Amino acid sequence: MDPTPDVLRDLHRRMVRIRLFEEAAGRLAEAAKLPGFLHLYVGEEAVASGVCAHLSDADRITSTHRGHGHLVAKGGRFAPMMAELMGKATGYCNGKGGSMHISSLELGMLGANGIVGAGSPIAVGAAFASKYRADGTVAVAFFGDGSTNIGAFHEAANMACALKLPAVFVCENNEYGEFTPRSKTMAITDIVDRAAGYGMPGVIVDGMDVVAVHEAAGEAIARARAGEGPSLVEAKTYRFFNHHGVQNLGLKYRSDDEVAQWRQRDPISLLEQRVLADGSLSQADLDATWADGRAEIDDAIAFAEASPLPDPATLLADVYTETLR
Amino acid sequence: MDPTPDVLRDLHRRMVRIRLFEEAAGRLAEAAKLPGFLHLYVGEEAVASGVCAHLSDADRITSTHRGHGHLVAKGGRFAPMMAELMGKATGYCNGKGGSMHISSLELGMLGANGIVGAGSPIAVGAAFASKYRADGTVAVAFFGDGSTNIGAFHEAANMACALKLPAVFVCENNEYGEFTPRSKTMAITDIVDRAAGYGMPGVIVDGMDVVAVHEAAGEAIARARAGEGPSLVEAKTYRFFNHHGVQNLGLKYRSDDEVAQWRQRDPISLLEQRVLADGSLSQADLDATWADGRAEIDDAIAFAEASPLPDPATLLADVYTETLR
Amino acid sequence: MSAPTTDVRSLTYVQAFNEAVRQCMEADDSVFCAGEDVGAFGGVFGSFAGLQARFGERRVVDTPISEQAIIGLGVGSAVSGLRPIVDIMFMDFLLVALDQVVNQAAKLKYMFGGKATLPLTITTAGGAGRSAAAQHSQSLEAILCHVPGLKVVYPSNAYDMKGLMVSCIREDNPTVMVKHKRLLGAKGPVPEECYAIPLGVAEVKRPGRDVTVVAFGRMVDESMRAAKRLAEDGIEVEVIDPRTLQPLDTATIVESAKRTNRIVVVHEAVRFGGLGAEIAAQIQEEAFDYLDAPVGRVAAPFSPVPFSPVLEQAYLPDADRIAAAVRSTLQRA
Amino acid sequence: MSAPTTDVRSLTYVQAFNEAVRQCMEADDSVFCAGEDVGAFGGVFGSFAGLQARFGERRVVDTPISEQAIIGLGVGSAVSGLRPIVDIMFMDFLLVALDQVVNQAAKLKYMFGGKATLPLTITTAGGAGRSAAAQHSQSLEAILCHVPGLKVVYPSNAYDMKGLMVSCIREDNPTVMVKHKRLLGAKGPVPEECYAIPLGVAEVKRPGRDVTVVAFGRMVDESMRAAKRLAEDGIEVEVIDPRTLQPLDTATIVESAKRTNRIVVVHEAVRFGGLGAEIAAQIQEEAFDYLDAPVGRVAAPFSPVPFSPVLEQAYLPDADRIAAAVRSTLQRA
Ligand SMILES: Cc1ncc(C[n+]2csc(CCOP(=O)(O)OP(=O)(O)O)c2C)c(N)n1
Ligand SMILES: Cc1ncc(C[n+]2csc(CCOP(=O)(O)OP(=O)(O)O)c2C)c(N)n1
Ligand SMILES: [Mg+2]
Ligand SMILES: [Mg+2]
Repeated sequence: MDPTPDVLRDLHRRMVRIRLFEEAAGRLAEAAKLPGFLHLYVGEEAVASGVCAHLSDADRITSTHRGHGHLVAKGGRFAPMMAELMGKATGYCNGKGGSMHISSLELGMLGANGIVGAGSPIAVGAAFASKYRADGTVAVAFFGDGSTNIGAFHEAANMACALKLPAVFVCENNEYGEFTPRSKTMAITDIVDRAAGYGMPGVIVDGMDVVAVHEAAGEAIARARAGEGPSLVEAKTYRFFNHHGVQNLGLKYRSDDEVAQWRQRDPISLLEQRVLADGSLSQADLDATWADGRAEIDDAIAFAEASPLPDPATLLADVYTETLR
Repeated sequence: MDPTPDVLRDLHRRMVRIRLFEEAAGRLAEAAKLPGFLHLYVGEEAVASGVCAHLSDADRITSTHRGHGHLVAKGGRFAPMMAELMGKATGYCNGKGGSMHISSLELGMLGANGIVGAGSPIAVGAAFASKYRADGTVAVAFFGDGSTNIGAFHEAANMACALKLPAVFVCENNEYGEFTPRSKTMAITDIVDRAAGYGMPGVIVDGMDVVAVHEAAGEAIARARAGEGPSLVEAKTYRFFNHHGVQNLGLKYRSDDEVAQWRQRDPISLLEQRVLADGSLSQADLDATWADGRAEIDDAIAFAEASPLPDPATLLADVYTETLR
Repeated sequence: MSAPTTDVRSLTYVQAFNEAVRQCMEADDSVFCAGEDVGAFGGVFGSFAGLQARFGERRVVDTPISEQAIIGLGVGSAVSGLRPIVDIMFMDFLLVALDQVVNQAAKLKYMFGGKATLPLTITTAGGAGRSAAAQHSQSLEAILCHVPGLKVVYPSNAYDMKGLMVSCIREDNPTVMVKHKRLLGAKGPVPEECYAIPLGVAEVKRPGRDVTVVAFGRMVDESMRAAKRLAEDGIEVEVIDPRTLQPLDTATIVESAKRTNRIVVVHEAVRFGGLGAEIAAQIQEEAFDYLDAPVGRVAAPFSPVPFSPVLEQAYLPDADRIAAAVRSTLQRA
Repeated sequence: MSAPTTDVRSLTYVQAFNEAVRQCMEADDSVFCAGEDVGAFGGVFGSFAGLQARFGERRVVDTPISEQAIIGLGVGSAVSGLRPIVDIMFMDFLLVALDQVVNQAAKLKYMFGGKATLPLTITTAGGAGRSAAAQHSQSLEAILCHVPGLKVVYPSNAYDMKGLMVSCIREDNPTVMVKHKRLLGAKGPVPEECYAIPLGVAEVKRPGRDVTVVAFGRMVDESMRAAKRLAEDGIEVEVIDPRTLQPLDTATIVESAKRTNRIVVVHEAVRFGGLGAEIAAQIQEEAFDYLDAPVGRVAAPFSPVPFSPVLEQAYLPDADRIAAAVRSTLQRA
């Protein structure tokens, strides 16, 4: 059955916020205002949004090097996110983590991760804590197609199944690992073919259709909450920009035609067409969401730019916790 | 179609030699004549024998901590093997490797391995060399059921398929990893369920029936030699002794009944009954093989016991190769 | 804090480990154990014997052979508020999972700007001397001590084992507790109550005026043996066991070096890049004017651990080599 | 052997790497490259640019994101007679595959009783200074140098890069070639012919009588800058670049220390347990009576690499800190 207008508005809002944050980050990077690497989530908004719409702050997720979208979808506020990307003291990580390690424990976002595949074993630990406490929470691991070729993913998927943990494995299959197409790095087309090897159900979903993602993720998360164990959800999606940075056309490893075709299926436009067609949301609803997001972005950039840099005296703080007991 | 008497004799001979070597090693270990760990292959002889009967010295295999059987099946001579287990200078590794690292490059046996799962990536490298040289050789990775839960196995299987290498993955599924049953460490029953996730064919075979193993391995190896890529062969088998050492009954992690039932299906007895029944080999043939093996073992033990210990002055030899070019 | 002289019951090193875990699990439900064969079987060294029977499968968990996921299980559950004890059977196997230890566990708090605590204890077993060959005998503590964010503990006796393990479990940072395989059965007096030995505090095992020997793990016994022999020749050796390797109690070591003016560092790991290098570097930095001889090092030569017992014996430092190093240090004018 | 003063065309550090690989591949069909994005894309740093076009997919292989299998590919093919060059994009990622490097590649020959050769070159990129944060900026060379069976090379300029890379590829032992990420574009004179710089030979970058500074990788530039400034105050610094870290050319360093009597070791890795500790330990062992001051160390403090540029700058050693360390060493009576 179709999601209610409120759910559709929420899904739309999550996607729009991701899009606006990422495009703003891209502009700032081009203006050389962001140090370090920048891996943008533009094009994949439906995945994080459709999944995280089912999660509360008490549910935990692990992320990847492409982590802004996951944090935004989990409720991340633009101001401390933008401040973190600028390396400011007011960032989510006080400027110590940056884009590749952005995180928010209060929101249950256990960190973007610079090591491909490394988030999934951590999600297993979070899922173990959920089961241990029997508090009904779940853990979701987001990861890319390329990361399913690394050992850590395999060990995590198998252990989650062996221990029957409330975990959901969400693969963002955008067909590339950095600058190399999937076909060169695996002999299968669908990541979901790996699920049976762990003894969990797997489902393929159109990663550009947020409603479809929302439905598939809902079943997997409900299954986890019900104590029936892990599932694998493979979302077929595409990143509109380069692996890192903001170039999107003229890339030597993929054709502009391919990019154009995928852009035809922009997840936000697809949802907007749908809700306007069936009248579940009005143009005014959509405009309001964009307007809210733009206002939040402007404030966030102003906040971040006005924020202080970390005090070099804090360099050695936070390496260890002072143990009191 | 059934194997010829010559093939049956060869398979029988390989299994008998493994059995005799392992039982002798077990006796020596009980007599405290073997230092270090001892992981016996008794009960699993049909697997290494059925596979290696298809291989020449130019074909390469990687092994596990339970490696004696693989080396014997690949043509290993008892004398330098026994000397290695005793840590003598005349051993295959001059006493530096021992049971857990026993190897013979000339025979294409790239070493037993003390790290679970670590052999498979090395087999991928050997298979790569075969393809690179287009010399028609193949590489076979032997590994246990438990090792399929570790990342290195996953990466190796996927890479071999992605690069379409002449590799064969042979899983010795004896239902336990050390002292823990498979059911506690994975949510699947058949390792072969993992093959599809890499895009290779997988087949289950009765690991106590050497003729069945020989046939299945033959197809997988022929496929590899033909350039059609890797396969997974899962052999259902059982170790008659404890994980290490020689105790076989009264083990707290598996019942004596279970052991007794598997012993009913002793791979050597099964083959002997079959060949005598269909008359392809005579009792005299079988006796001769046992007699030859016993004689070889007695000589090997005498040789090993009479062999010198390594000279402590050689401690630092063999760390590096002197590079001449 | 050091071993009681009054007679209490004596336990083995591994029993002391086991008792520390049991008492901490009784005191705090957030403490659990996971690892290969730790459940029904109680661990390959008996470290976890009886714990699953006592606490059930919920709190004593058998895992697949998946060291990366085992450490990840610890990282993810610790950052979610539990106090995991995750076991990596042999120290050599840490190399399979070092990303999770070094890039994840050790750095997580810092990368998060301090907004996390990671009360994770990783237990493992190191050391040679059992003909276990190159992949089951390594001493890799120097690698761990080079990693900001980790603490590293290496007890030399049953009493310290219990007290240090209790501290590891209560510690709010990722800690690696290394057992020495050849000390598992070593007995010593261990009080029944749950006591803690603070991390980062060395113990002077034996006072002496002539030369200082720093040793940890099994090398403490070898050093004490050497000291006893040397005492017969009137050479008074002060033996210091740092007990915790990271953070290292440099103050105690430097203070001793300033008194004895001669110092030898001993470890089982290979000499090049071993912990002895760091200790020597720090001593010459902080006690330069007090040293009458270079800081000596007794360690394994630069090779993998050989299988054959004769070779392994030639490989491993022992009381003889320690005594010889002490004598040559004293011969220095 | 050191950079030619006569003018030859100049190449960048990464072009020099690329040329070494190309020339060795032209000379020997058993040489091949494999790694993530090394094929069609030419490597994320351009290290392998043009090689697949030149040599085809057979010899320049794109791999899955599978560092353990990438090293295994190298080990298995090397022991089977090929000369693999396998690339691990960032040094930090070696931690994912350290078992294959340390337990397999480094020990295989020894475990086989010497009956194998392993002509394997592992290439990677280390170092901080690009705001790449805690998991893409580490200097882990000390870990590799502690492993018997490995050789470790860390060039500081384009000329050395080519000559050392040629030696790595011709070397019959597993070698790790570390590129510094901030030197990739550094230009220098590089002869066209295929020349080799022997492993294990340090270079005196600058002679000096007052104090010796030992530095490698990018720290060589910083040390030269510091030396230049100090020279203005009449302080003559001798700068030594070991170039190969394992085996380390201790003789050259000790000889210099005996002349200058004062020495400072510099590296980007954290101080505790870094290579500076081993160098300091060896110098005080072998030049004890010649030292007028403790061996000084300039290194990163004990924390993960921070993201924010202001923090990273505070973290990294530079010419100022090196100069300050030299001055305080000289102040020592
Ligand atoms: C262990 C490891 N190997 C390699 C890298 C370099 N790297 C960063 S992102 C990436 C591609 C990941 O592909 P995928 O998992 O499909 O995620 P995507 O970037 O497509 O979202 C690679 C190879 C890394 N960060 N960690
Ligand atoms: C990386 C690693 N983890 C754990 C071990 C300890 N260990 C040795 S054998 C073994 C069980 C292996 O089980 P399986 O792969 O099924 O082989 P089997 O012993 O049953 O033949 C384990 C856990 C190891 N050697 N290496
Ligand atoms: Mg991808
Ligand atoms: Mg098994």
